[in-house]
Amino acid sequence: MNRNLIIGAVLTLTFVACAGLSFLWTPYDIETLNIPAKLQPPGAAHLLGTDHFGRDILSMIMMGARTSIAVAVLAVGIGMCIGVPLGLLAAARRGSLLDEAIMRGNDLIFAFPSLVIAILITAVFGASAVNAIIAIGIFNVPVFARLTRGAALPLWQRDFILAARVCGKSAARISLEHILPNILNLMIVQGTIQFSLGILAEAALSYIGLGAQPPTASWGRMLADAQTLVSIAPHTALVPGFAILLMVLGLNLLGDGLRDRLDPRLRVLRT
Amino acid sequence: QDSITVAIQLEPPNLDPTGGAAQAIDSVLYANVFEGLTRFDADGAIIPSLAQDWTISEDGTVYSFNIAGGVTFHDGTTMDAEDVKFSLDRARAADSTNAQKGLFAGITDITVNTPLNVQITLDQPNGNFLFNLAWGDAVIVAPESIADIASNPVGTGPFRFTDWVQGDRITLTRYDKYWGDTPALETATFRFIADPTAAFAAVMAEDVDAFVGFPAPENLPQFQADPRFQVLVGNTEGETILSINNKMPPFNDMRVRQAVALAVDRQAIIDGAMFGLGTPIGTHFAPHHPDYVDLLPNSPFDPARAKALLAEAGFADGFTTTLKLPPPSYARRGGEIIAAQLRAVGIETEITNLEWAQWIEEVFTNKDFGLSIVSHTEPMDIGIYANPDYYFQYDSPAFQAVMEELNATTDPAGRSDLLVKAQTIISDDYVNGYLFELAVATVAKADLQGLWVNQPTAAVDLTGVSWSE
Amino acid sequence: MSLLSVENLSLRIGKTPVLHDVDLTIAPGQIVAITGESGSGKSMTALAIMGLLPDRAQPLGRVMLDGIDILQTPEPALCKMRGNTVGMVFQEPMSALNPVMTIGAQVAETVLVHEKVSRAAAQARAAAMLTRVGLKVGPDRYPHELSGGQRQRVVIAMAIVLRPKLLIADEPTTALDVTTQARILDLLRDLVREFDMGLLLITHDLAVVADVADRIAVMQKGRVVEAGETAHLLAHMQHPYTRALFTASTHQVALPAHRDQPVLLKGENILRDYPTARQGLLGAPGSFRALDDVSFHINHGERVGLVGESGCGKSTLTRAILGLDPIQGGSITLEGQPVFTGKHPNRAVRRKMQVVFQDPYSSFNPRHRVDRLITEPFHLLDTPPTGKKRDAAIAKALHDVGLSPADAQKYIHEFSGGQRQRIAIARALIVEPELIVFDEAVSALDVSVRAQVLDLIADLCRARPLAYLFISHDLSVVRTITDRVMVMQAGKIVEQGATEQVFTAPQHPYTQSLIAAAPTLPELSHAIDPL
Amino acid sequence: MIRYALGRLVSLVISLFVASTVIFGVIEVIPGDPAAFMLGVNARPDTIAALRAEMGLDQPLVARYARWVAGMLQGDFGTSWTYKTPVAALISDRIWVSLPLAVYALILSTLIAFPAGIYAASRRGSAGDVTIMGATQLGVAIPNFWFAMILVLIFAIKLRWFSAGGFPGWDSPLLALKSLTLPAIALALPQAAILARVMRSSLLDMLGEDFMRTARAKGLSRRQALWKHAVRNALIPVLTIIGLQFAFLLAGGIIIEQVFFLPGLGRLIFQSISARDLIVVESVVMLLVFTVILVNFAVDLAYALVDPRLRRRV
Ligand SMILES: Nc1ncnc2c1ncn2[C@@H]1O[C@H](COP(=O)(O)OP(=O)(O)OP(=O)(O)O)[C@@H](O)[C@H]1O
Ligand SMILES: Nc1ncnc2c1ncn2[C@@H]1O[C@H](COP(=O)(O)OP(=O)(O)OP(=O)(O)O)[C@@H](O)[C@H]1O
Ligand SMILES: [Mg+2]
Ligand SMILES: [Mg+2]
Repeated sequence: MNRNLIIGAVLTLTFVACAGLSFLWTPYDIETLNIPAKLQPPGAAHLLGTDHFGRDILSMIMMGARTSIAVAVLAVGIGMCIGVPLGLLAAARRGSLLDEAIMRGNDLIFAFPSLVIAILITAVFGASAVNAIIAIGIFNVPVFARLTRGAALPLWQRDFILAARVCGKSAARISLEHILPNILNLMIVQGTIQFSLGILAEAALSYIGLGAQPPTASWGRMLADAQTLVSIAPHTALVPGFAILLMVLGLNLLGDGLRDRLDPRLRVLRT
Repeated sequence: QDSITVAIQLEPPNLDPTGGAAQAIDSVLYANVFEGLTRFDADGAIIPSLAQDWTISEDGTVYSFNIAGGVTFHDGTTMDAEDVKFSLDRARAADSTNAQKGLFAGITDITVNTPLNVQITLDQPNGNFLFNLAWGDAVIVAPESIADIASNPVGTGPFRFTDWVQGDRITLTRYDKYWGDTPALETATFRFIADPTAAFAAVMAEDVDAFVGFPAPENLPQFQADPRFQVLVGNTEGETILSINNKMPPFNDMRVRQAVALAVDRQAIIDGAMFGLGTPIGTHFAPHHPDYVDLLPNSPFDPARAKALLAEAGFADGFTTTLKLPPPSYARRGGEIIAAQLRAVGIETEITNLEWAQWIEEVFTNKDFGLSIVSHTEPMDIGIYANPDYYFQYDSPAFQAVMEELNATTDPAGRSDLLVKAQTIISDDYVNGYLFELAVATVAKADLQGLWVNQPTAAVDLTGVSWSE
Repeated sequence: MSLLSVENLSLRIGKTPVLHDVDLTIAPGQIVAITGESGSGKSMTALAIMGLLPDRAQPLGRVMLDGIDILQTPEPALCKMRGNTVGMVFQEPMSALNPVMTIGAQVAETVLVHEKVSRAAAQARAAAMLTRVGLKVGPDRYPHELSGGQRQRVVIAMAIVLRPKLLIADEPTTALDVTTQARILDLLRDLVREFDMGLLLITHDLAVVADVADRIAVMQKGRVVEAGETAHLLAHMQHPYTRALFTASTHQVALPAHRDQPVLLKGENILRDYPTARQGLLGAPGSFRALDDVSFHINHGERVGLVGESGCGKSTLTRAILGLDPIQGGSITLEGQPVFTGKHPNRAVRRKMQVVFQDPYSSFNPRHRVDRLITEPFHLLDTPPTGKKRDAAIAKALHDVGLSPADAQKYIHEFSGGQRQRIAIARALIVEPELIVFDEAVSALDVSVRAQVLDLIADLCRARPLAYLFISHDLSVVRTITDRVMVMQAGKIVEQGATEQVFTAPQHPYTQSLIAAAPTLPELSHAIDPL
Repeated sequence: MIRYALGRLVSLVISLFVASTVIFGVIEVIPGDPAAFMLGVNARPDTIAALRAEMGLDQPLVARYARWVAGMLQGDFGTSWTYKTPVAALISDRIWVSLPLAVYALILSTLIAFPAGIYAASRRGSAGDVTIMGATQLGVAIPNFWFAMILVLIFAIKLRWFSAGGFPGWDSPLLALKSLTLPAIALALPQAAILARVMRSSLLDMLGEDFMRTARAKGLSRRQALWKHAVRNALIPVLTIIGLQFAFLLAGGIIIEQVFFLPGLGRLIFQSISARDLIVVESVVMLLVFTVILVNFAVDLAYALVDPRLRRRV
């Protein structure tokens, strides 16, 4: 069995479980503040200590996991839902003007520094989790479009696609029936990686105040709130930092593990 | 040692104090590079500056200023009454872009009598006129250098502008031909560090000698405990209020506004958002002002009463409103705390964090808000409550009458009475939630002396600053 | 004394045994061929001799090369030996060269690794050797600027520039077409003679073996089952596997006789242009004419072959016939109806044609079950059968190609190459087409499997009137499976006629060279008589 | 080669044009009146109108776009509304922070990543490989702004080896470099981790190629074959990543510039957005996009240098 896969799955599932659990229960209510109890170091009452408003950091982390996961999942979802069909279309019409337009459009998005666009988007529509999702999602579109096109092109040269064409199937139908299932693994692996990047991006946006707004908990904002407290209450910065690190690490390991398992090329080597 | 590096939070967008609202312009230039006829001293009193003395006519409408002799601008030209006339005329002109044009609204005529005497006529008596002239927006500039004032300011102050590395610092150098007392410092560098972490690090690493308006109160205890530093905590003119849209239902019901006021625990906000820095206020007036009345008992922290009042007003189940917050941390952190406190009495708030530009558009101009938190930093600005179009939309004829009377009164005792009356009216009407008077913290090297403790206006006056030894 | 002697070589990779007690000797100037089915261990034997076995390989036995035991020699010493004492040529000329280095530099590198000479001297020797192997282009070319045959010459030059005592060539001509293959084999033979090298030639093509080898070793499942002098071994085959191999290689099928019938498919003056890179910045894209005025016909029930070198346009013609790509001129009609109506392929016509491709591995979507795979052509029918009828159709198609109905629920990876090709044929048959196009349909199969598939095709012809176009570069296959043959060169059909007639008396010079280049097995009829 | 370059150039120009429209369109709809912001809460409407006229905001959108593009074509980016200085001068000041920082970080990350990636690939499966890959996993996962915070805490506040932030200017290059060191490290390490992984995997891909076997058959040792044949071929995907990273470093410095308080382009964008100095925002974003497109162009040309197969393509 694959070590990466296990560690990655365990880390990821832990955070997902935390996020799930937070719907039912958190150690403390993070919506009520307890200012006299602020900045307590980790201890028996508060496993991971309290923040500058006296909120329980463990509870904040659990709620923050929810935000991070939701933002990242939706952003990757947007990227996939738009990017994959675009990529399939470009591959089906390879060499055509449409293909060229799609690919140049992708290049154009890639040419915009992502953070700058995120800042502009939030400047136009205001800072909120939804806009963070859109901003991150936009940058996932070309990733998936390119990947899809890149993976679909060689498939279009394969004989079984020719066979399907001989059977009179339309390009759209072939894309759905033959191309899509065969690139799904790749999408899953890339999805995991984009997911981890989404978590990082959400944290970065929230850190500069452009992500989820209070009272929604967010790891990035916890870090932003903690930045002046590092020297007096280091746990306030260390805990959310490690949460991000571990979640992203988990997802990356999971992605690597999945790639090893799902990528047929590697599987052939193994057996 | 005769040089100093002072950090402040914000960089001036340009260096024209007469052409924009940014306080950072004054922070760097006020009293250091530019001077007006009058000025604020460290305690907020109005003292003579370029005008050495003045007389006021019986009816209070004609001011005659005697200007100091031998004053030159940094470009070597002399400063005389013509320059005063030019400066004030320019500020009140129709196409002027002076952000505080209102200060000069009452002026009907400016006459140069002699090169060292200028006479200003007002349409009606104005008890605040000398105070108005002390503002940074009323400093004296020269027609010769006005064209590039934004990037190369030329004034009459003890320091002249030498260099601006945009994004990082501005350097000032002592002006040798200064007409007044020579300052102790030869050069002064202003650095701009808005980020609290960077501010902390810069002071700790002794990259700067002083930080005026240190952005992170939570770090002050560390500096206090460190013998290398001194921490000065002073007061400002910033009344921090939970502003309420008085015209928007349900806030047009005074019981609801009162409930909001009672639901808020000021001390929790001061502790939680400002780490203890700040003085609670019960009305829109600076506590250090001699005419301040303590109206805190008017709005004690009493969530039970707040709930009762809400129920009385027909909101037993509470309601939802918006809370729009500008960038400063008093607003952002305070907003989270207030949201939690209001939630406790049943008022749900949707927090929106805005940039200043958006805040000005949405909240200030379009009045599209329920609640907001902002610090009103202009000195003596209770007059804003007399303007029914002001963003919180308080329209009280009684208050407006008081203000009108105040403007016409020059007798100190009479003014004092009227100010007390004004404070009481807005407190009784629960126009806004009055939170605290913003404090300013200055962290400096232990052997630095002469820095202002208080901030009667946004200024880092370096004229009296020196190193001990 | 022999140059190379492999004694009792056994090999496991991980836990899988790959070689068992392989014995082999080569003397200087001798050409020894190893032959056998795919996966029988030919390449592993070669790699063992080079000391380049995969990481997890555990060899046992002795491999004595020029007096040293490879298996006991430390890596640095092996590095000194490789390229110097022993050189190797690999199958794939397309990928065996580093794409970012000039060919001269790559050949010179062999010299530089082993001898302390100046770069210029090495380059000079490389250039000389490139000339010697018959390369007419300069040494400053990059691999992508050469044809397959040219690249293979570069690889050979690289292997022999230091005049090694032994040259190992693993399938050196499999990827090349017949005329090129003949030239490369000639070159190898000349080099062996000239340098007095030993040559270990690995190939699955028995005709090649019979043509060039002095000795033959036949491998099966990691064992050498029979070895001996070529002439002797061909004359007196002992091992049943060797016999089976040779029988299959010369397999002849019995086609039912063809009677004259009306025209089924007719192509007239077909032009097909591929767009090529733009000329100049904004210039019009160029074009490459892959089919140049091609006219042909296929009658009902007629079996037609199409032969020609790689790149001559065979697949392009297939695609045009099947209506996969539009043509730029001429017409293709099936029973009088055009394959293309306007810009779209004509479904009514498509229904009557099916295709079987070369590569049994890539012809199927690995994610679908066999039933779904072979019923894909139902898409062409207006009312495709469903339920029981569909099951019956699947069962019949599978039965027709010699598989069982139970196979319908399996995935494609559960089948061998030969079985896959049967499934491909089943897929083609399920809509009962008038015409099937076989594009190199047996080229990727082992000889024995190939024989079975050819038999299957002959059986199908007996069962129903079936017309097909059989495309192959293997002349011996085309000769036995078709009634009429067309020869294609550079996009033109240069000769066509009854198969036997074209093969025995080719008219066109190109056809003549093609037939001359094809290696043939000697008459073995006496040897393959049952014992 | 020249034809190839020209072909890419045309698409570059088209991209730039489209980008400029997109940028202008997005930035013009940002809410918040610049004039009202500049004049603050006590301003009167007529003052605001006067300022709007002064800034040219009263003109129609298309006219302003045309003027902006025409100005840029002549190298004139306009005058900043708040700073009241030419935007070009503003940018050129800032670029001398951002560009050196990006280059510094890129050099650092390449210097770390190449040896690490090559070492790991050549010792695949060894303890060294496992360690390096573990470290890169961490490096990829670490948020760089958090890493920056920790660097400041340790090296500026606790150890006082470096200044905590700010930029002294290039008058003293040594001091300038020193003040860019922590930010460059914070930027470079996560990038190095990515680069090392790409380097390793693309090398491993190369190791499986037929020509590597050919090289070994010539008598090259494993290491020689790796260096002489695999590295250069593996460079193609690595170059792509480097190109992407440079763009990221140039603009992605935003957060790092924030943490270290560097007066770079990123902070300029931030400041001018909050000050609604739209003309500066537009020009800086355009410049960044231009740089990215230019870098991609350079990368494409670099491909052709590395890979002769691309040289003849149009
Ligand atoms: N790297 C490897 N790891 C494990 N098994 C391998 C490896 N390479 C080859 N084999 C196995 O070793 C056996 C012999 O393979 P080899 O490549 O020598 O066959 P071959 O006779 O050359 O076949 P072909 O004609 O297809 O090239 C096969 O069963 C193959 O599956
Ligand atoms: N998509 C394409 N674009 C441009 N040229 C092409 C394209 N496909 C094929 N060609 C060219 O057309 C010619 C004929 O190709 P085709 O694939 O029909 O050859 P073939 O006879 O089937 O060869 P092989 O035996 O190698 O399969 C070749 O020179 C090839 O390079
Ligand atoms: Mg082999
Ligand atoms: Mg072909």
